[in-house]
Amino acid sequence: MSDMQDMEKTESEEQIARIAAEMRLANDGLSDQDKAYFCDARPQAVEPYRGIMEKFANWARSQSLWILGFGTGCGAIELRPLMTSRFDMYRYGIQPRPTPRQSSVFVIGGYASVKTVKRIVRSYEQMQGPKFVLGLGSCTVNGGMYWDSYNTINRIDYYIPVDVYITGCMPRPEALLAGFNRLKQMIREGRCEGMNTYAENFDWYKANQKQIIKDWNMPDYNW
Amino acid sequence: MVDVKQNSQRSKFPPVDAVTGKSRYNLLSGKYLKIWQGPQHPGITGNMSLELTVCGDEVIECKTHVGYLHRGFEKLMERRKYIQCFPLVCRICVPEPDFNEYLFAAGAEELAGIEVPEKALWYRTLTLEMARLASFLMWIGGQAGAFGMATIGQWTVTMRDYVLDLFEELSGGRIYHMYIIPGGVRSDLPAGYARRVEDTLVMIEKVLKDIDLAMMHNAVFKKRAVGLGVITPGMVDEYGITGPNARGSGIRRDIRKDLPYLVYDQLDFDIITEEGGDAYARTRVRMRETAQSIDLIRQMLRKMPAEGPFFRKLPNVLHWKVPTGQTYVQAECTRGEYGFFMVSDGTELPRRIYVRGPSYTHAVTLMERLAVHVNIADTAGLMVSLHTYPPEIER
Amino acid sequence: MNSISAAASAGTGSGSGTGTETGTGTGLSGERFPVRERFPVWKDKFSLVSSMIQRQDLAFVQVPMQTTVAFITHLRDLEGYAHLVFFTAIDYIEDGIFRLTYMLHNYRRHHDLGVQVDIPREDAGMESIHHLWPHGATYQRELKEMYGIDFPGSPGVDESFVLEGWHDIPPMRREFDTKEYSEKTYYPRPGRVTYDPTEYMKEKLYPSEAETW
Amino acid sequence: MNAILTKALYTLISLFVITNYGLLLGGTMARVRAKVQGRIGQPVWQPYLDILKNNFKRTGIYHGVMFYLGPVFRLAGGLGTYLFIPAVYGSAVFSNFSFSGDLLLVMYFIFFGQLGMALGAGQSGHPYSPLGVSRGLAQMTAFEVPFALAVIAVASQHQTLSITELVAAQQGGILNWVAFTNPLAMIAGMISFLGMTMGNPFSVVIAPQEIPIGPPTEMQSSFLGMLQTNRAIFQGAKLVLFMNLFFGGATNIVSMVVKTFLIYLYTVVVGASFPRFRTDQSIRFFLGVPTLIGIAAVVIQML
Amino acid sequence: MSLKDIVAPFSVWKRAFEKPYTNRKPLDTRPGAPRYRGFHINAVDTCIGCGTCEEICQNEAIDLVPVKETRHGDSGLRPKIDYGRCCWCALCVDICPTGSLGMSNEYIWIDDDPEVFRFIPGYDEKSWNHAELGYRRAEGYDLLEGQRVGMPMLSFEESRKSFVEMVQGFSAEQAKAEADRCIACGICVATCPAHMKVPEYIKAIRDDNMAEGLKIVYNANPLPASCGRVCSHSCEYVCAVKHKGEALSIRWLKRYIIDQIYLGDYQKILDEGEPDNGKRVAVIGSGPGGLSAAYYLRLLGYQVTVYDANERAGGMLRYGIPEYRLPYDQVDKDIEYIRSLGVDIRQNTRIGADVDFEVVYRDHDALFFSTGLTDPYGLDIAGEDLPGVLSGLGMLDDVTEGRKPDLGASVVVVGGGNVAMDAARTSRRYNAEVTILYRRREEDMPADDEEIHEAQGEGCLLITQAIPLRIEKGDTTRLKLFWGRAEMVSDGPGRRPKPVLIEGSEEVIACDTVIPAIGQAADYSFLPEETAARLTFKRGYVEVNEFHQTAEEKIFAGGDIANPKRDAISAIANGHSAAKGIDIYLRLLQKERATF
Repeated sequence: MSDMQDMEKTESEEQIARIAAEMRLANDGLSDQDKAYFCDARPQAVEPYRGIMEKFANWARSQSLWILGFGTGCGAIELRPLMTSRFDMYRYGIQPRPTPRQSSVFVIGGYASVKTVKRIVRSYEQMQGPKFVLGLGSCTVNGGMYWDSYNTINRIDYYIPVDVYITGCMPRPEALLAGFNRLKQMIREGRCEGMNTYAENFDWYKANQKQIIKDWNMPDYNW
Repeated sequence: MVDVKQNSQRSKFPPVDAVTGKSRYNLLSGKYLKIWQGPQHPGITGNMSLELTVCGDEVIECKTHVGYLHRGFEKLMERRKYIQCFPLVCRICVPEPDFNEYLFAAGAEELAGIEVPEKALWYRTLTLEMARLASFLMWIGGQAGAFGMATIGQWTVTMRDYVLDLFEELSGGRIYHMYIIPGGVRSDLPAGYARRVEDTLVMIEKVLKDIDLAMMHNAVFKKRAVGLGVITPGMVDEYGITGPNARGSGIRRDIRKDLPYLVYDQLDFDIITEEGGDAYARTRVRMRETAQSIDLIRQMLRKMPAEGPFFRKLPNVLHWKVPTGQTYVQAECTRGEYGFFMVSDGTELPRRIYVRGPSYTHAVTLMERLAVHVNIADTAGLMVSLHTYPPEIER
Repeated sequence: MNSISAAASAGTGSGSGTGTETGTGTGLSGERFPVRERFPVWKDKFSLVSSMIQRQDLAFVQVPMQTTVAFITHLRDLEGYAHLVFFTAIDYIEDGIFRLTYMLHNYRRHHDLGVQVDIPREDAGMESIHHLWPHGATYQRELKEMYGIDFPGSPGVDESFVLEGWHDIPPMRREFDTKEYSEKTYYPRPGRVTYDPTEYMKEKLYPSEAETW
Repeated sequence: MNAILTKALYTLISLFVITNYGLLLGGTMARVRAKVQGRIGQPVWQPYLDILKNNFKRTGIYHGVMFYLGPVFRLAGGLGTYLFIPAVYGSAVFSNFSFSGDLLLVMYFIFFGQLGMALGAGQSGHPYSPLGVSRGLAQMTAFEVPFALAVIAVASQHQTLSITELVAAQQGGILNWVAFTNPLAMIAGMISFLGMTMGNPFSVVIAPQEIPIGPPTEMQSSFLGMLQTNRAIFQGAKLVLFMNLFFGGATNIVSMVVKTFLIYLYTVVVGASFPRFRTDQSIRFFLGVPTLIGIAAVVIQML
Repeated sequence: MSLKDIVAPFSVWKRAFEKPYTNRKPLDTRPGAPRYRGFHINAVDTCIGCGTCEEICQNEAIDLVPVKETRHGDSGLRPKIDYGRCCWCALCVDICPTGSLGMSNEYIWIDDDPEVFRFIPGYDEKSWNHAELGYRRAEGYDLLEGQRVGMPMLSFEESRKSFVEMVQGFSAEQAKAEADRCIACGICVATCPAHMKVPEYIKAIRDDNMAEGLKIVYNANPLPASCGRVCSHSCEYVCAVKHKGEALSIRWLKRYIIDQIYLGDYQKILDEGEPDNGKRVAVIGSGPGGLSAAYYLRLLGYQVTVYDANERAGGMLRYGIPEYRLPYDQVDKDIEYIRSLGVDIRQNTRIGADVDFEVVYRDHDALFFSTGLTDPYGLDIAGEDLPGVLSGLGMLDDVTEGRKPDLGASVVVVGGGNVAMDAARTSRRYNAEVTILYRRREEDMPADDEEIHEAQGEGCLLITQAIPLRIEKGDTTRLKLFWGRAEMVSDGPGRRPKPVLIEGSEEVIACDTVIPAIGQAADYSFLPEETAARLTFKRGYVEVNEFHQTAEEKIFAGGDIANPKRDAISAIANGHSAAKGIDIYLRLLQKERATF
């Protein structure tokens, strides 16, 4: 299968190493004035606390999920009812937040075009860990109905780590709620270590991102 | 979201002065600031962005960026059979997918010379009006929200959800109904449906009345909306403005009346216009059209034929060849003229399907014109008042 | 018969493609606007190539490249077709042309007129209409990006519109295979196998015969 | 020595109470706001969880020393405001560091936090932050005018700049409240209070739809946690201040709770009913009718 | 700004004193609507794995994977749906010919592993497998056409008067309309003994490309004009569209292609085959098996001689099937084309009588025989030798040769096969009153349904569960047939029940002619004894391998004597595969010779 070969190629050690070597950090080639805008260190994996402390922290995290208000695709339309009176997600400690700095959950609303992936990656990187990603709809799993489109990616987990997938097109608000419940449960169990996965496999993720974003005119890392 | 590096490399915005060859607005002068509104921004409708150059609180240049939702529908449809395009088209516009379904079906039927049973025409009109209602409800919430009145948004989105319940009952899907198929519709109305529609309408009417009081008679709302983004009647043809945006400027244009389609010629309604051409006038037009939509739904439920088929058998859809030809079909959606230009070359696959969304001109050209010299706080409200949905721009 | 003349003949009935014969659309009786009467005038002035009436409120005419913009300006200023509904292209790769379609609407008569013009696919270019309608520039930006048709002088026509960092051939061109591109670029999830019923039953039910068949 | 220790202990208790009270009040009001929107709303204790969550963030970024100091200044402003207002009249524990002339100090502290925040936000480098800061400061300057006029009116009415004395002067029955003895000052003050709490229609500073979300755009993790804690304290302080100024203060915790709740409720009632003004509109608004009322109040006192 | 503008907004607070809109337990209290397009369900036992769902799915979300045993009419494949692709448009449900696919109103499926969202509905254990509610195709909405395009036929009144062909054939529109119903699943291909590429030639009809259609047909069937009329069409019994109502008229469509092309044009369209390779093959019997073998051998470059005992070629196609079903000119059309390729057909040459088997055996490199079943079975009852008792085949033979059979005014045909029906209907055309006696029930009759239907339509009386007892000379009529009623007795599970005579029941029919048509046996008398000894037989059939090679390697056999299906299309398939076998055999032989 040709896809398989392609994939193996991408995952090969050399390629990752090559791309890592080519990788410029954020401040490269910027004027002094512009440099201050970017933090250019690679993301670092952070050890969780130990024992009961982490359990408590995770409980608190799970009870206060702040969604990044970025409707990346049509999935955002079902977030509206969820945020409003009928389903009222506030009562579950979930609320939207306009800036990535303050958000902890990124809901990928379905398909993501290449242009959006670029913004998704940047927004994701700007979020502070621990951060969680919810893949909404079948498009995030395997391309959905845009599987053969030249402008939408097929698998979001190639570009950022995803914690929970909700299938459906569109998933009903209830499915989303159930997805959030699942996410909460996973957070409490300490299984949502997306930020560490991202940091540990940073080169792989970057290599994948660079493969599709042809004009890589963004800093390699910016948080 | 500012991105200095990216901007300096990519965008030629703000535009360069033709005479001096330098930027009209020297960003390094410290007098101007460039900010990006969107795509990750709650004040933007959908996933698009505005690149704004501001001087203090005043926008002096605006450039819209679209394409974040581009899926290449037109390309995809060129490699799908006609029936396979049917699930695809509704995705072009998320809040109001039925217009896509109807127009695709109507275009294919016209090219293939298929007559649709009468009952299907009524059902189609009913879904279109319900979609209009849902879309307007969401818009009202959006407009109120853009000016900071979250309460109204909470109500209307909830009301829209009740309409979605009706859709779910009718078609099996909340958002993407995929109900209007070439040849008719996919199912009959469920038993007792008319009554449940009526119940929902009553509920919505009550809320609309509250909203009228709270929003249209709101000092602060008026202060924000009156005089914002004025579209003069002269701009309407120049910018290709259609729908409530044109009607807000006193132009009597409505495809439902001008080129009646489906059963609109059998329904009793008037074109709603308002004078002023500002965000407030547009809001009034839409509020009144929401009420009109409710009235139309009631009329239809009354006049609809009870018996008869709702679907006319198609040729085998697995290898349905539509005869050579081309056509353009249009309908009045909540935002203006929605149209499908379809070209068939006699094969199983469409040669070209072009989707004309009203937001194409409203959100790009018109927005770039109107956003100049408004307060930066008003860009969101202005954007919403034009009622744009990005997916139909880039498709 | 190539696809274009096929399309033309479907419209004009005779397929001559040169006259102003009008074909049979639907519902010609009770015509809203007798556009048919305008055809000879337009033919004289703007050398109309062909015309067809699709519906009582929709007609298509084809004009040569040279007179297109003049014709459109005429329609806009003098005939009341003041509303540019859309502007797009159709790729007839087998004939080596793009067919541009300017859809104009006359609000007074409630009539749509599709003005079509064939331009060669090689080095595709066309006169700009941004001076007639501001949003013409947006359409032209899109056409440049999606089809690679150039519109010299149109503002921002070289800037990307929808795509960002696109390096391949313009995606709406027929020779661009979106599925192939997608498969090689976006990693479809592996592990899917499918069987064709015919082949599978052959293997199961008559394997030995199938070998030699 | 012992007295100082006792005072310190009382202060800590007072701070602890007001923090929790502020948080719970915030949570409750969110539920009230939800009610008018036709929904149930978040749990009352949600603010605690949010603060906990923010403090448990593993990563955080900073944009320089001032970025650190911004929230600290803000907290200092909040604490400063509160610590110089007697929360409960006559209570040893809740009288805080009230002294004659504290009213001026309090007015200064209300400003102080904002300014510190402005510096911190400015350091963050995000363009929305300075936009928000400029809006916030402009609006603040505007609402300070009727507020100051109201305070002047009240102060001249009772001939004191000590909040404790103001409260003392209002004891002895509901009709002794400034609200009744000097209604114009009360009206001017309460209108500027709307601006001070940054609820609708004066919420443009932190409006999510316009410039998300103004000064705290870049604030995250424990910075945000600190800001939220401060917001609770600050909110409590402001409520207590207005209660003391116009509504006769409180002689016990219960009456404090009731009064502050109602004052808060007033902002919520207005907030849920109106959209927000643009900055220029709100400045014009504050410098219009409320200022005139304030001037009238002062003039009446002067006469 | 009026006072109202300031006061009115506070009216929103009315809402605070009403019941909230919020659904307190949305997850428990809001199941999907009764028509909700939720997760898929599939009745795996009803499903036939035709793959139409895969075909229509624009997302390529559906794979067909093996789940069950493959049978005729059931590919054993079942749809596996990738929920990373699905868009819940339910077109697969709409088009499913069997109606097995549906949707439940379940809609929550959440997982942290993206690989799990693929499942086989109905087969994999899922909570929604037995959901009652959910999307189903609505009554009155159908994407597939379940009704056949009516075939223009002579009315029974007219048809029973003459031997004019009853089925008149499709017009172009009708053929296209019928071809349009095809869903191209290909299940028929496996069922067809000759494995004709049915969907492909049906597509050729849709595309109006008859030449292409002819090529496809001739790839697997050199007697299409005949087969297009009298094929037993097992394909139509498994046609996926049949589950929607009526199967496609595959047979008539094949006939349509052939009818559109003149014999003279065949040569322009079809492949002429390989040049002569100098090897000679003999074919004994010019029935469908023999002709098919001859055709394909000829295409492979062999020089073929066909020996046939009858006056004209065609075997059972000509002699066993009456003209109103298969006009002789159509048989001729097929045979003429084969002859025109250079196949030498020697009529009136009976092996053993006119030419010696040994000679044929010696003179040719290989030999294929498909001599068919020519010996009719007797009834084994008393009075069978009486004048007026004719064999079915014999009578049809006579009619073909142009001799008018002596039938009298009333005829009783015994048997339920196609020969019985043909005999009955032929008799009817000689104005005889016809009664058909059959031992079992009507649904057990081996004859085609249409034949039974048409026989009855033409006025033949069918008596089932009737066992002939004896024949006696009649009083007024020539004969009297005594028969008894039978009851169906179960013969153990899985086997069809057998008729058992009800003791004491006896009825009588007065008639002039009794035509037993209860089957035939093969006649191997032409084989010399030592050759016969080298072959193996089993229950009357010649035993052959998959290439229809007998125990004697040079001799191949096919047709009714070598396969139990006993129909023309199987014989054609046998001929084809024997031709391949002979080719392989002779090439191998050549190789061996070259190496030694």
